[in-house]
Amino acid sequence: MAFANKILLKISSALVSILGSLILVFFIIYLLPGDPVLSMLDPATATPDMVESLRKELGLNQPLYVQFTEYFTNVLHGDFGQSLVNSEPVLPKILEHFPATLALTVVSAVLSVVIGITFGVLSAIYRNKWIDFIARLIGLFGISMPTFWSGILLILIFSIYLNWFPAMGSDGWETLVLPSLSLGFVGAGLIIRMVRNSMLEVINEQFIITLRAKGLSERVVMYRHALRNALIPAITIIGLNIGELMAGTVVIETVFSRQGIGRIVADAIMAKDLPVIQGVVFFSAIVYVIVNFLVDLSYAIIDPRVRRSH
Amino acid sequence: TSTNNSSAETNEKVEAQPKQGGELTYALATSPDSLDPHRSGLAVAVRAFRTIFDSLVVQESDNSIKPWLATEWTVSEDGKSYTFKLREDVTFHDGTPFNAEAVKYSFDRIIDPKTQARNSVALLRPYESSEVLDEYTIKINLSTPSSAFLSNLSQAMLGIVSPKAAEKFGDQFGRNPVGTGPYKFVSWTENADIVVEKNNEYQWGPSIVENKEVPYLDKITFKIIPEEATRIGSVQSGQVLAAETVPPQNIVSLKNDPKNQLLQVNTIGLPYTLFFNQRKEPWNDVRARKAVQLSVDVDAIVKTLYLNTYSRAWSPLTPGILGYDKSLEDRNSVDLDTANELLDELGYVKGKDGIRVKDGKPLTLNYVDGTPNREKRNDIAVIIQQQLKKIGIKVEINITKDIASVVQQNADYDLYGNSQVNSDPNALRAFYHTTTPQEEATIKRLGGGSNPELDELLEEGTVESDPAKRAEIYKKVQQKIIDEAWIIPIYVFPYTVAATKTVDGIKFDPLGYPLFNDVTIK
Amino acid sequence: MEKLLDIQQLKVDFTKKVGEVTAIKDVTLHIQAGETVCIVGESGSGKTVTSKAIMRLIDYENGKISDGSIVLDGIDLTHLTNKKLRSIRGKKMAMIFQEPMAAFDPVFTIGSQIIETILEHKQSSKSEAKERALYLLKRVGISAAEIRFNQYPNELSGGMLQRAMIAMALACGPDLVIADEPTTALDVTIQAQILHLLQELKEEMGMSILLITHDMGVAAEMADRIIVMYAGRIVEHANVNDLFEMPHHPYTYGLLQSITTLDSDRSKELYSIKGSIPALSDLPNGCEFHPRCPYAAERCFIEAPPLVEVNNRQTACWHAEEIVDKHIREQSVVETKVKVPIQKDFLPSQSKHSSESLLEIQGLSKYYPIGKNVFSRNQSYIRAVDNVSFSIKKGETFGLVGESGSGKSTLGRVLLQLEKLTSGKVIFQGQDLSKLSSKALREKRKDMQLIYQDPYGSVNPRWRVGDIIGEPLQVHENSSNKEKQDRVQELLELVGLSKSDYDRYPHEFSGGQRQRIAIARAIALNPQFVLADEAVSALDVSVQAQIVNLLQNLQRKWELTYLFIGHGLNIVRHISDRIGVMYLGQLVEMASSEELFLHPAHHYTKGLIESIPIANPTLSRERITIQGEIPSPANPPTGCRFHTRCPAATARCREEQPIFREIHSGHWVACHDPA
Amino acid sequence: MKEMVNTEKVLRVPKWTLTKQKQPFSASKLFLYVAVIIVLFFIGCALFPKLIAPYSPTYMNTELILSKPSAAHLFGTDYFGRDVFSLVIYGSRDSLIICVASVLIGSIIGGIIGGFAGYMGGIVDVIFMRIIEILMTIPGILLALAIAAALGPSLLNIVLAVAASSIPAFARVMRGQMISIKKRQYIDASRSIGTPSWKIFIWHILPNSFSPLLVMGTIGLGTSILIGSGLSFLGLGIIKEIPDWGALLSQGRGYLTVGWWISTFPGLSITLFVLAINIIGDKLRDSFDPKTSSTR
Ligand SMILES: Nc1ncnc2c1ncn2[C@@H]1O[C@H](COP(=O)(O)OP(=O)(O)OP(=O)(O)O)[C@@H](O)[C@H]1O
Ligand SMILES: Nc1ncnc2c1ncn2[C@@H]1O[C@H](COP(=O)(O)OP(=O)(O)OP(=O)(O)O)[C@@H](O)[C@H]1O
Ligand SMILES: [Mg+2]
Ligand SMILES: [Mg+2]
Ligand code: NI
Repeated sequence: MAFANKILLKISSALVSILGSLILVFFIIYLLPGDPVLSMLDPATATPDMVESLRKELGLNQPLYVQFTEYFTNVLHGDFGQSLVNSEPVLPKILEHFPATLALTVVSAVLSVVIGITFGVLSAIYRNKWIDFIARLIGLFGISMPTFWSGILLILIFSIYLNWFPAMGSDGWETLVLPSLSLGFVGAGLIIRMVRNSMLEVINEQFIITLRAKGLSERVVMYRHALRNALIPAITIIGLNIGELMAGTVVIETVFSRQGIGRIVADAIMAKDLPVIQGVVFFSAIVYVIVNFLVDLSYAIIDPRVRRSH
Repeated sequence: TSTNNSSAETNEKVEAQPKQGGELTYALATSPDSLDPHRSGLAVAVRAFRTIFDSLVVQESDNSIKPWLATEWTVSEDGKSYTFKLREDVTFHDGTPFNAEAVKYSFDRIIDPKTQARNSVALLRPYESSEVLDEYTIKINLSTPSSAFLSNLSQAMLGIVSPKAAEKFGDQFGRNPVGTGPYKFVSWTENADIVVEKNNEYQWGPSIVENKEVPYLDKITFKIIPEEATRIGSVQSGQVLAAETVPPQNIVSLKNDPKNQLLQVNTIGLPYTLFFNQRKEPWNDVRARKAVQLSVDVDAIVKTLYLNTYSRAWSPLTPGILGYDKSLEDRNSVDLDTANELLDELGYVKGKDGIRVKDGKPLTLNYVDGTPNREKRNDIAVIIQQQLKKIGIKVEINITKDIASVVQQNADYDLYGNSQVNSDPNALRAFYHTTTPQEEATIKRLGGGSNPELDELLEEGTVESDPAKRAEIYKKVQQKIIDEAWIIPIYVFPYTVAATKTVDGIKFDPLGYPLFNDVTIK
Repeated sequence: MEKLLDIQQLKVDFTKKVGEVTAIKDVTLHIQAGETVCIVGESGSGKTVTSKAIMRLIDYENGKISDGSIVLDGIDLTHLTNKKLRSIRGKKMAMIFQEPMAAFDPVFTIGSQIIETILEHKQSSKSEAKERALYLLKRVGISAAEIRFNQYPNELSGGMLQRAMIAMALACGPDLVIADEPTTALDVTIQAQILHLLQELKEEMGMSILLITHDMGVAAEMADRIIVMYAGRIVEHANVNDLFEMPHHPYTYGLLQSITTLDSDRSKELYSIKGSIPALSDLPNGCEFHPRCPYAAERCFIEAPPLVEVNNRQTACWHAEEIVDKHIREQSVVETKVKVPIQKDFLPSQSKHSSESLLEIQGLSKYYPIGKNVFSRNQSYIRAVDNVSFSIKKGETFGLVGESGSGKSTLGRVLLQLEKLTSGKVIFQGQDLSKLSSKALREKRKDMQLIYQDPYGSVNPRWRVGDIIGEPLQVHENSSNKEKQDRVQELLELVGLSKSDYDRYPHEFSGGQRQRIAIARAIALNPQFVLADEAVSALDVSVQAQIVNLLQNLQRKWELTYLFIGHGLNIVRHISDRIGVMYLGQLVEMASSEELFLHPAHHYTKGLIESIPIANPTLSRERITIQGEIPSPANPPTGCRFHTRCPAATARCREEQPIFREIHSGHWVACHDPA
Repeated sequence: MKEMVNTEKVLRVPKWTLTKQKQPFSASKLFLYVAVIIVLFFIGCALFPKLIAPYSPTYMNTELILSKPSAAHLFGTDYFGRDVFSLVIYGSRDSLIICVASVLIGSIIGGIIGGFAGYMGGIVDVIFMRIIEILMTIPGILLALAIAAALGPSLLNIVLAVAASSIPAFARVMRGQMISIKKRQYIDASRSIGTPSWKIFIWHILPNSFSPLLVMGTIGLGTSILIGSGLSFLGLGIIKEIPDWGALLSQGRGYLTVGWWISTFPGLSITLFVLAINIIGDKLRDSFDPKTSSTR
């Protein structure tokens, strides 16, 4: 019963968040300088009449609030409008490009989680040993190297010199390797830090002593018990991180010439293509909400205190 | 003679039996905006849709016009109407027959404001109407004579589109282009690739290619790879067979690469030129412009940024175009003393920080450029900033994506650069002819200067039909523009392609667009 | 007899950033099969380190055994490989820890954690292991073991968890159980139950117990032999009766003296060993105890005494024999000497108090809403404090006792208006506090102050001592810096710290010293009323005594009124004039100290008192302790709330709530059949 | 046995001296010193670049473009012929301004929002956290991108964009900390003294809720440089006479094969700086934490 309540509450708060983010973006974009109409016309031939009529056609001459309500009624009817730049319908466009972004995000998330947790744990267990040093260095490089830079380095090494993986493209798992490495690296950096810290904290807890006193091997103590406890705080970071990964695709997709909504939204922002921006924000908000939900779920799986409490 | 120095080795290699089949992957530097030839405004789009669309005529590298979809043509006495006889064996990819109707449809479509055509309208001007004389004869009426008209017709942006498809797809024709070209459109995945496959019916190739029939390649995939390093890396790693727009630093190294080849051809039209905004003080004074012109060391720019792989531009026109004035070359050299004198004359006095001041206002130059750093144009700004510092001008660089409003709408710049690929010197008219107040109100042209003599020359150039006389007129135009220091020409853009050595037969048309009719893959 | 555990000359070093630190040294002890040995000593004396060294758990804390040997059942543990060691840990020797809640992995069920141990050491199937685990849970007295088996640690109470911990320790039938303060974190009632359980199990399973405690009462009840540790060394080692009868080391003597007993004379100051245990990093030369020792002589400053046999026991003191002689000679003298009241006005007499009440509480309740959800309108509450009324007279100390969760702290917080009350009135100096404006209330706060239990949490760690104590001055008086500093330094000396502590930070102080800082802050504004919520519970006995003495001194000096909330009934009895007993948010009994302890009327009070371990091994008695645990205040039992645990409960108790009535003058109780 | 006694005696003496002396030289200390020196060096660069840089950062030696690192040009020259070492030195100013200012703004605003929400609790908390949640649904760099695009490229706007994108994270951390600090006993103690709420806030709550914010801030310094460089990668950066590290890195990325040094050295500077800041941040957190800093 309480569970159903919780879900309802979650869903309604998620809706509020999504709505809020749409409104926020709407106003930010409204502040963007430039006139999309002008960039749609050829300077050499456009007449003031043409500009006006096009503006009217796109509904851009109406007051802000009218545009706003219109947009939202349309969204409620599942109509996300058309791109101002090339009049393509937004929804199919996003749906077409989303899978590639999703694949990249998921793979890099998995990568960053695997790298992050492995090194985080090793680094905590072998605190102040060389492996700790290396793990922390990896972590620091992860959070201090721009993705486009590490991406190009990866291309140089793995595509041009070694020719192991393709430098670009978005079809086939091979094309995912390098971009997700360079994207996952960033997340890994944060996760290593987080896991290391919480692992160190957990290792100092009393129950670890109990486990040792029971005669359990260090392996069991660390991986079965300490890690699971350490993951509880780390999960939040991992969840937040996935949101950032989505954003990271903006850069990475350009570097690796991948399809995806990251590139679409970057172009759309520059072109002030409001319907497209809104569509993408709507999508990423949904992803955020879903990821958050998954994070909550994994909390419940890992931490029984959450599961049982009301 | 042509200055197109398209790589000799590719042209020389004549194989007895061209290899059939294969797929060419060709990396483009940016994403085309549309594959609708009439609505696109980008050169990169032309590279893709040139394969899909044919034109009525073709221009040879010596600027002579040869038949293509039109077999022959006549020009009326007054130069205001052209009558074309069309090929009768041509069909569009969708099976629609190619005929006079189709040509009329295409041209009328361009001038229809609803189409929101871009560059094509300017090219088609002064087109007024077409008359279908019979199935394969069409008469085109112009409002004023235009000597550039035929040359313009050779451009892909005036390619003939399938009326049926254009009607059917409407707005979305740009994503579903149908033409008569050697390749048929297959798919376009945004930000990823554009695929075209060979047109098995094709047998109407233009004179500038060897293989007039069905192309050898099965398929061309245009991959869109904006990031320079990735693009070149993809060729080096063999992931694509060819990539366009090789950055200068890679040109040098690729030239010595045993596995890859470098093809290079200079584009023609208007070189990359910096325009003074003559609407603004003090750039409305020739002395101020001259001072800048004398201080910008273009040689240094070409040498450092382009490692001399780009050639320096001297005139508002590129070499190779009709009427190019070679005498302008080496005319202006850097002369800081004169420049300083000119500015002194204007009353600008150097202040403590080395910046000139007049009436308490520092002499600043608002240098606007678009983003991203295409062809290192932002870097030019950085160099010019340093060069002008020497004569006491403070350059403020403003890089903006929003050229439409900053430049075209508000003309809020002192210096802005632009270039245009074009086949005829008449292109100058759109840039240097005085604008009407109405035009000025909507979208402002670059420069904004006005000179009655120049106007007159430009008008003459449009209608003059004798090429030799035209050339003379345009020489005067060029000299005038340079003497008045309206612009600073910087470089002629060489279209460069890096390709693996397995690729053979990439040709370029006089404008510098690649042609794939002869391409084979070993 | 056979020695199960034999430790010789054990020395343990820890590698720290600053270098090596020796935590214990020269520790020699043995345990025979079936024996219970207790280690006692103040906090930091090395008890836990000793126990962890036996389990070789110090390996994980940068510790190492740098000297000596530990032999368990013929196996030398000192140099055992980790693998072999693991097969002994949990199987031959097991451990029980202080904080049961922290000792279980929170994300695994109780059952799975017990099974894990069994499977690690025994070749048994999962179902066999489960069977054994269930049997053990039942054996340690956990009701509904099948349900508990699948519950997580946070779903069990502390007492329950400690039972489960014991079950886990016994899972593989160890020969030796090391229990490190197994009951310190628990209520007296639960403590009694757990100790009883341990005794029972020991006899049943024939194991030996090494019990670590700082409560001499517990040691007296449980131990066969007692080892007294100080600053990492054993200072005395004797049979339990011998030790209590005649301590040979001045430290042991001090510890025994510090115990507050149920019959201690309330009029005299509590005995305390002066000073506090030194930090390992700057141990004094010679005998480590000499700075606190009343017998210290020249020799003690230079040379550390070895642990030697004296009178059938081991003692490490140069003066052991001397002291014993002296004691025997002076025993009577000492007794009489302390019995004499030190100061005349020290006698806390009813008459001294004005009958005017300073604080009056009428029908005070505090409910915490819980389980509210969107779809149901009925709200349930935790009734943390439920209709409590009493008054405190000026100059009086009112004690409040009761098991954990009975609502003592909540009452205190509501009383000070730190939380909004649900209903009722708090009248302080004739004014209803809840009606005051926030500004007036802030003014009023000058007169009522607070001392908390946790000396580490109650001072801002980033502030200097001077600023901490000066905070109330800064808030209420705009005195100059100089004045403030003078006043604070005065206060520092008053609470037994030195002026030079002004610029130090709290973390540089020991727990007892921090509590002094908190007290100094509380009295800085000359308040009338001080609420001391478990103010001494976290401290060592001797430090406890010091603080209690300080509080009493201050009361005498400044006519303070205290509400003293306490855990240790002995201490509360000693300090309080009147005592209230709380159970599940309600006041169940209230009487003067003597009366309450001599004639407890409520069965709950009685049970509480009987649960107190007595520091006298000769007085072993059959305990009639309270069974079970305190129910949840969210849905308290009907009728008399105590009926579920009351030995004398009748049908009436189940239905009818008893009225809080006066049975003698000043003795109030809420029970249908007072004892 | 005798020997042992001796060693013990020998050992005891230095132990005394050890505790009296400064702490011995350890690896972590060494790192800290190095980190402090690095940070100080960069701050020095930002303040007095002239003293350190051998050349003018704007001087373009057209004769010497893309030359390898050498004695004359420690980090080589870029494609303008500028000295990369001097560029890095001079570039430190804007880089530091971008990261420090954006982290400051982001943490102050985020801290205030989170702190207020956590301190007030109840409906205020719900509302503020909802707003933060909304901000969080829009990924940071998108927000930065939109703001940078909306406001146009300038140092201030980049700072604002990066700051805005970091607000939610700071707010969350601050709120969490605030809620936990609120429950500490010394807060109650102070309240029972009669200290007004705002004073409690400033005296006790703020200083004690700082350390996680500090840790976040150290991470944020790195992230903000990265977001800034991401913006210049996407073409929303600023073209200045003296580019910041992110811009340098972004400009040089096309030259990796022919002039790796152009982007590598600015990249290393970012990494080094972030590394150093993180080491200091960790240390600071430790010293803020009374548990770990305690000497007893
Ligand atoms: N892992 C460790 N590293 C360094 N020093 C330690 C370590 N564990 C304990 N000590 C030190 O050893 C001394 C003895 O500590 P121990 O925990 O044994 O005391 P205790 O007698 O159990 O006290 P308490 O009653 O507080 O539990 C203390 O001064 C403590 O600081
Ligand atoms: N803020 C709160 N919200 C909900 N329930 C609370 C709150 N504070 C206390 N309680 C509940 O009120 C009851 C009484 O708690 P209180 O802390 O007053 O007990 P106590 O007698 O002081 O116990 P202890 O001896 O452990 O300090 C407990 O069941 C507790 O869980
Ligand atoms: Mg202990
Ligand atoms: Mg309490
Ligand atoms: Ni439920």
